Amino acid sequence: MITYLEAIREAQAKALADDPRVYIYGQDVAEFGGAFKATKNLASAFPGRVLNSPISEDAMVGSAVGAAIEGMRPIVEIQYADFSTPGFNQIVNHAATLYWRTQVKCPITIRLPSGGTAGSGPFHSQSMEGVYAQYPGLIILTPATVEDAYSMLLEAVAIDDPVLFCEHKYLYYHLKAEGLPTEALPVGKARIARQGRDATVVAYSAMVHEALAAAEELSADGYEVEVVDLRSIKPLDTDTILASVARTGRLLAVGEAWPWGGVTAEVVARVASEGFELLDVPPRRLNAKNTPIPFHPNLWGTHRPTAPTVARALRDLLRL
Amino acid sequence: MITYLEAIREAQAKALADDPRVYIYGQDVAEFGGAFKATKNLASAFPGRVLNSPISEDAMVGSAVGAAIEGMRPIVEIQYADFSTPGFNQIVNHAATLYWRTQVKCPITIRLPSGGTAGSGPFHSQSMEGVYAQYPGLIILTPATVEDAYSMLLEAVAIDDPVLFCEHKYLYYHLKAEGLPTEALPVGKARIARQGRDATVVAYSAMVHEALAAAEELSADGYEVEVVDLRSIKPLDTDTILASVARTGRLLAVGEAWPWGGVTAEVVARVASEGFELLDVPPRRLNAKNTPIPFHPNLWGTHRPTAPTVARALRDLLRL
Amino acid sequence: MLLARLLEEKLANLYRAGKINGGVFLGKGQEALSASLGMALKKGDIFAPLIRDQAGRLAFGEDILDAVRTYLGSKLGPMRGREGNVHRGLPREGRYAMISHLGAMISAVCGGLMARRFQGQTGVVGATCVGDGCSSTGAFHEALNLAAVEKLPLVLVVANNQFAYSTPNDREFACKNLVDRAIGYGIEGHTVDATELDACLDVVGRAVERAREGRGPQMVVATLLRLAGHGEHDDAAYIPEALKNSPTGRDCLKVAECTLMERGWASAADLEAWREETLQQVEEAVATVQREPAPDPAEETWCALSTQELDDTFRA
Amino acid sequence: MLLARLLEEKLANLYRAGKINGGVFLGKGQEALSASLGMALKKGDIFAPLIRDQAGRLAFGEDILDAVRTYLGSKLGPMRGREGNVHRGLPREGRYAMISHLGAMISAVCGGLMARRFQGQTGVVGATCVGDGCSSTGAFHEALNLAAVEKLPLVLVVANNQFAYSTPNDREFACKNLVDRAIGYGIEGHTVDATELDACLDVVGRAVERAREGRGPQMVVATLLRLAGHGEHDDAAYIPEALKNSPTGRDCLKVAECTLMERGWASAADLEAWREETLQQVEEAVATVQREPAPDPAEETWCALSTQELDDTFRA
Ligand SMILES: Cc1ncc(C[n+]2csc(CCOP(=O)(O)OP(=O)(O)O)c2C)c(N)n1
Ligand SMILES: Cc1ncc(C[n+]2csc(CCOP(=O)(O)OP(=O)(O)O)c2C)c(N)n1
Ligand SMILES: [Mg+2]
Ligand SMILES: [Mg+2]
Repeated sequence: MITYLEAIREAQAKALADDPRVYIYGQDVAEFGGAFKATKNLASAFPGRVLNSPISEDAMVGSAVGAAIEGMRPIVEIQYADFSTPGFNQIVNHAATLYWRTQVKCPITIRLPSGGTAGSGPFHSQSMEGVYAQYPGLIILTPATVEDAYSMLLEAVAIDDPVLFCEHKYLYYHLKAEGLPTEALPVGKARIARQGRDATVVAYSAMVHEALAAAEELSADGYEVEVVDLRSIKPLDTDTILASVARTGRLLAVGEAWPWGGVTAEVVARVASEGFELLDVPPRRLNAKNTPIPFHPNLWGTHRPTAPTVARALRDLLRL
Repeated sequence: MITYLEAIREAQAKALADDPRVYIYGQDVAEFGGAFKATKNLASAFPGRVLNSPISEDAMVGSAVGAAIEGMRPIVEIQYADFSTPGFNQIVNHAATLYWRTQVKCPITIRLPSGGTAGSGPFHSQSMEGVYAQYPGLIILTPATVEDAYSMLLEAVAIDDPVLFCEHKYLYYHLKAEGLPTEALPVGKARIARQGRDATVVAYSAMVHEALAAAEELSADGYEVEVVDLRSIKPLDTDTILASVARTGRLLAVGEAWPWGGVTAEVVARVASEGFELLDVPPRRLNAKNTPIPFHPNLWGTHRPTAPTVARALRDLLRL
Repeated sequence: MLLARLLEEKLANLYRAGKINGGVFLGKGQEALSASLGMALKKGDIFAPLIRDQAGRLAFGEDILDAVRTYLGSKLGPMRGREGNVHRGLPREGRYAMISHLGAMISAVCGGLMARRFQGQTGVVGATCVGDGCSSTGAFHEALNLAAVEKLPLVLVVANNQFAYSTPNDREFACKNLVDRAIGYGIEGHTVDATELDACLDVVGRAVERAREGRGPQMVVATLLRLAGHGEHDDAAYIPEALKNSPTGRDCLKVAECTLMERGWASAADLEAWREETLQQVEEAVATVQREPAPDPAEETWCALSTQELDDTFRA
Repeated sequence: MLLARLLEEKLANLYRAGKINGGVFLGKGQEALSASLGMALKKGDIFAPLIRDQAGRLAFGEDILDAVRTYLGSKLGPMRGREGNVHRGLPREGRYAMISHLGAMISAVCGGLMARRFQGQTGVVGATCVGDGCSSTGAFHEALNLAAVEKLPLVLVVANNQFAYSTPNDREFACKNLVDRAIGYGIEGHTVDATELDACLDVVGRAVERAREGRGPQMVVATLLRLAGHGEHDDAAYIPEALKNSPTGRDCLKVAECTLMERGWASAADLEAWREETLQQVEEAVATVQREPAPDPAEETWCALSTQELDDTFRA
């Protein structure tokens, strides 16, 4: 059995082994193996290629841009996605614009341990994918399975553009698979995580599992809900979403991020624009509540969408 | 005659005169009067209350949070909205969360000279309102008229929460009014900038004027297009938008920002969710192109939506 | 100091017993330094403590219940369950509530001091503590420079506890002593061996005094060792034995107790009695809080704005 | 130096004639410093010039056409009309293209040098220039500290031209001389009077040499005055006459010409002839570029990704 977190570690080990241009840079990633142990043993297995950085997110990303210019393929670990804000400028204005401005490629992978866990509070729980997605020049991956964590991270390192790899902390230990995948969908393709005919839930990352649990619950009542796992939110696989809505006529977009804008707005807006006639009833969104992410598990459990609230939203949608 | 820029200056003069808790902090805002002269003469008129800051956007905003805790009402001028990125962390994680965490109010106004002008290029042209809008705890104003520039800035300073005041550089000199307004709509209310029956364009900031020009053009063909000026994008006045769509049955959302997410996605998603049955045809979006903002006016004129492209999108929409 | 130590030991026990959500971060070994700062500050001053400042918080007037309630997520705590562990404060009483982003609080204290200046208050000091790792952040730099330009009465205590999480000093900075940074900001710098309470009281006390007298920002760089993991989840196996056994690795509390006894100011029996008494206080606080209600999602406004009518609520 | 000066004067004229979109930013008075850096660098080194580095760019091998094309927005320029004025470069030739955000290029150069080290290259130097104002950014701090920790062969030239836009030094920093910052990073610092070409060649040259020899990051703080507005839209009325007339206010180009004549290395007639020749070169470049096509929106891919098939295109 291999966990989501181990898959991330294995993908990095393979990337380092396969390509001498790859190195890892981040706080505590060397001997210590990172705050979450995602780089455990890599420093000793690949001497000189897994380096501790100072607590300097701006310089960490800026240096990765320079290294990319010179032909390297850096992996930058940000300790928590929330701490990417001091590096925000280098991500959105330097890495994201380099190729367009200079025609020099910028193959950087920035790993962002994302999303909430019980007790992690306002500054260790954020889901920033929708914020970054607004910027041209970035690719944003949001793996929901152990297999995707592995194969998409390998793909991220291989892609010639800056990739934000939003790995979900809640899935790190919770999610296990039999082994590493041997084949995978390419980046840019969404996956039908569960087939259904009555409604489509579009979700990504940890929310895929809440959606699957909700679908299971509704299945007991005779409803078959289709769950689309976006896998990457930029690019966003509109075709797969539209095809699903064409089958079901009903859409619920679920995201763990805040309600204004973000993935659920983009999904609903695209379906409304491009698949209006496919919709039998108004599309719906379910997001986190519009406050910072609370510390106490009681509050946190209400703040984020969960299987019960997804199921409730689906019942409403199915009743329409 | 008073320009949009002068209105901003006048509002700040009035805020300083009316309330001793107000001060202005920013690069070159003192004797020099700011890069755009939005604080011209204020330093001498209000000695000690208009201070030059070092080039330290993080500390500028961070210090404003501290000053707000102690009861002040700072106005922070960021030289260009694009340069708010080094201050991003303090804005989204400190200012925006303060009240929710501590119940201490955070009445900060951050002025963001926003949007493109010919020749200003990728880093002096950005429209970041949609990025900030994803965060709870912020209010985001996007005035499109001289009157709103004045009255909404005064309101921004009076509001007990952090406000990002996205003033548009293109409107600074282009837009003139007879005088300062004596009354105004409150923040949170959108304005029907032009009445119509055939389609609704939802726009904000500089795009309102492109939309109005497009509406004028279509009027020659007998179409009457309604233009909704959002005025504030957070809060977003869904009621006024829905009421307009109820009248017209057709929606085009126009924004100067990039196409993924942002204001147009939020507007379309809300209308699709809450006003689905009001729509006669699929809603449409028109945004800037999905690249950094080009320097050359030729390219810039194609990158951003303009009256002709809005008109074309409207014709498509009306033909449906 | 003693209260802080025993309180934190109790919290660590609760953590190990699975009774605390999220992390527990100890200031073990940093109490002398932190307490010295808290004691040097007066009511009306501003203090933005960081993760290892339980002692300073208490010395500056934090109620022990504030800490316990925040860790245990009591609804009655200052953060009402919205925030946990070290992320607490009562800004109205001069105790700013830290955000996690390292370095972010320094400029907030600067702004607080600017406000006091605007308001005509004099003799106010603003203080905050950071670690060696925080010195690498851009926020640290911008704020210290701003303080220097504005000549603010800021006291910045840098607790060089040799590690930033697992990262040793040599991967964090390359100057001999972080106090050398003071020169580059044009502010006064001081060093102290933070295993010695006397030295801390003296150096930190003087730094606060100087700030209060209008000599501008003061930077105190303290040398010590973190005598715990980064958080209680961390066994800190990366800290070399030699360092633990070096003078830097001494426990300031034990050193202080020895000094008290050497000077004849307290006997072993006195110390034991204090400990008992203090432990009692801790146990009572925990017992009290454990009976308190958890936050109730139904009672939350779920609104981040103080101007609730401007909240962007969603109907769908 | 002379070419840079005359080129920029021409660009300023074009700006005044309304022939340039966006701003024009001159390095007037900074040519000796900038050129010294460009000359000290070798092919294979990395150079990230900033706004006032026309001279250094030319010395490091930038074609004069690159500058003119970028300013005039020629489709044939290195930025193809996408970027303007000083935002240009050819990273593949070691000339990084600056983004506007001050301080951002320093860490990029650090990363370039880390890459070269990974690749086993030795004897490479990476250099970049910033202004006094940039020293207040968090980016400046994080990058210099990173360079120091990694002991990178970085040369950072700080051109203290007394103003950051309109903001004088005393509102930007409080140390005596910015070179004092070097101590706090644990790197070598140097100062130079940048009105003197000889001194610049010497000090900057030695700094580059030291970096190349493996002595770690080198910081050169140069004193001079910006002899122009921030950009050509700015009359710089805020610069005091006394400063203009002080030694700091001298024009490095005039000083260099005098030196040449004093030493008998060139006569007034020689200088005049060089000037004529150089002017000719500038005029030709401008004439060439003025005949070149502007960028055509229809030819743009409107895609920011190199992996075009992953572009998030919109059908609606
Ligand atoms: C900007 C930012 N990046 C990363 C982190 C994650 N983090 C939390 S504490 C810590 C180490 C801090 O070390 P130091 O400043 O020396 O303080 P100490 O824990 O030793 O007291 C890190 C990296 C953070 N909080 N903020
Ligand atoms: C982060 C950031 N904030 C603000 C600006 C706007 N800005 C451009 S140049 C400048 C002044 C720079 O002064 P200095 O660093 O001394 O360089 P100089 O212009 O004097 O050469 C400012 C404030 C910017 N480019 N980047
Ligand atoms: Mg430390
Ligand atoms: Mg300068």
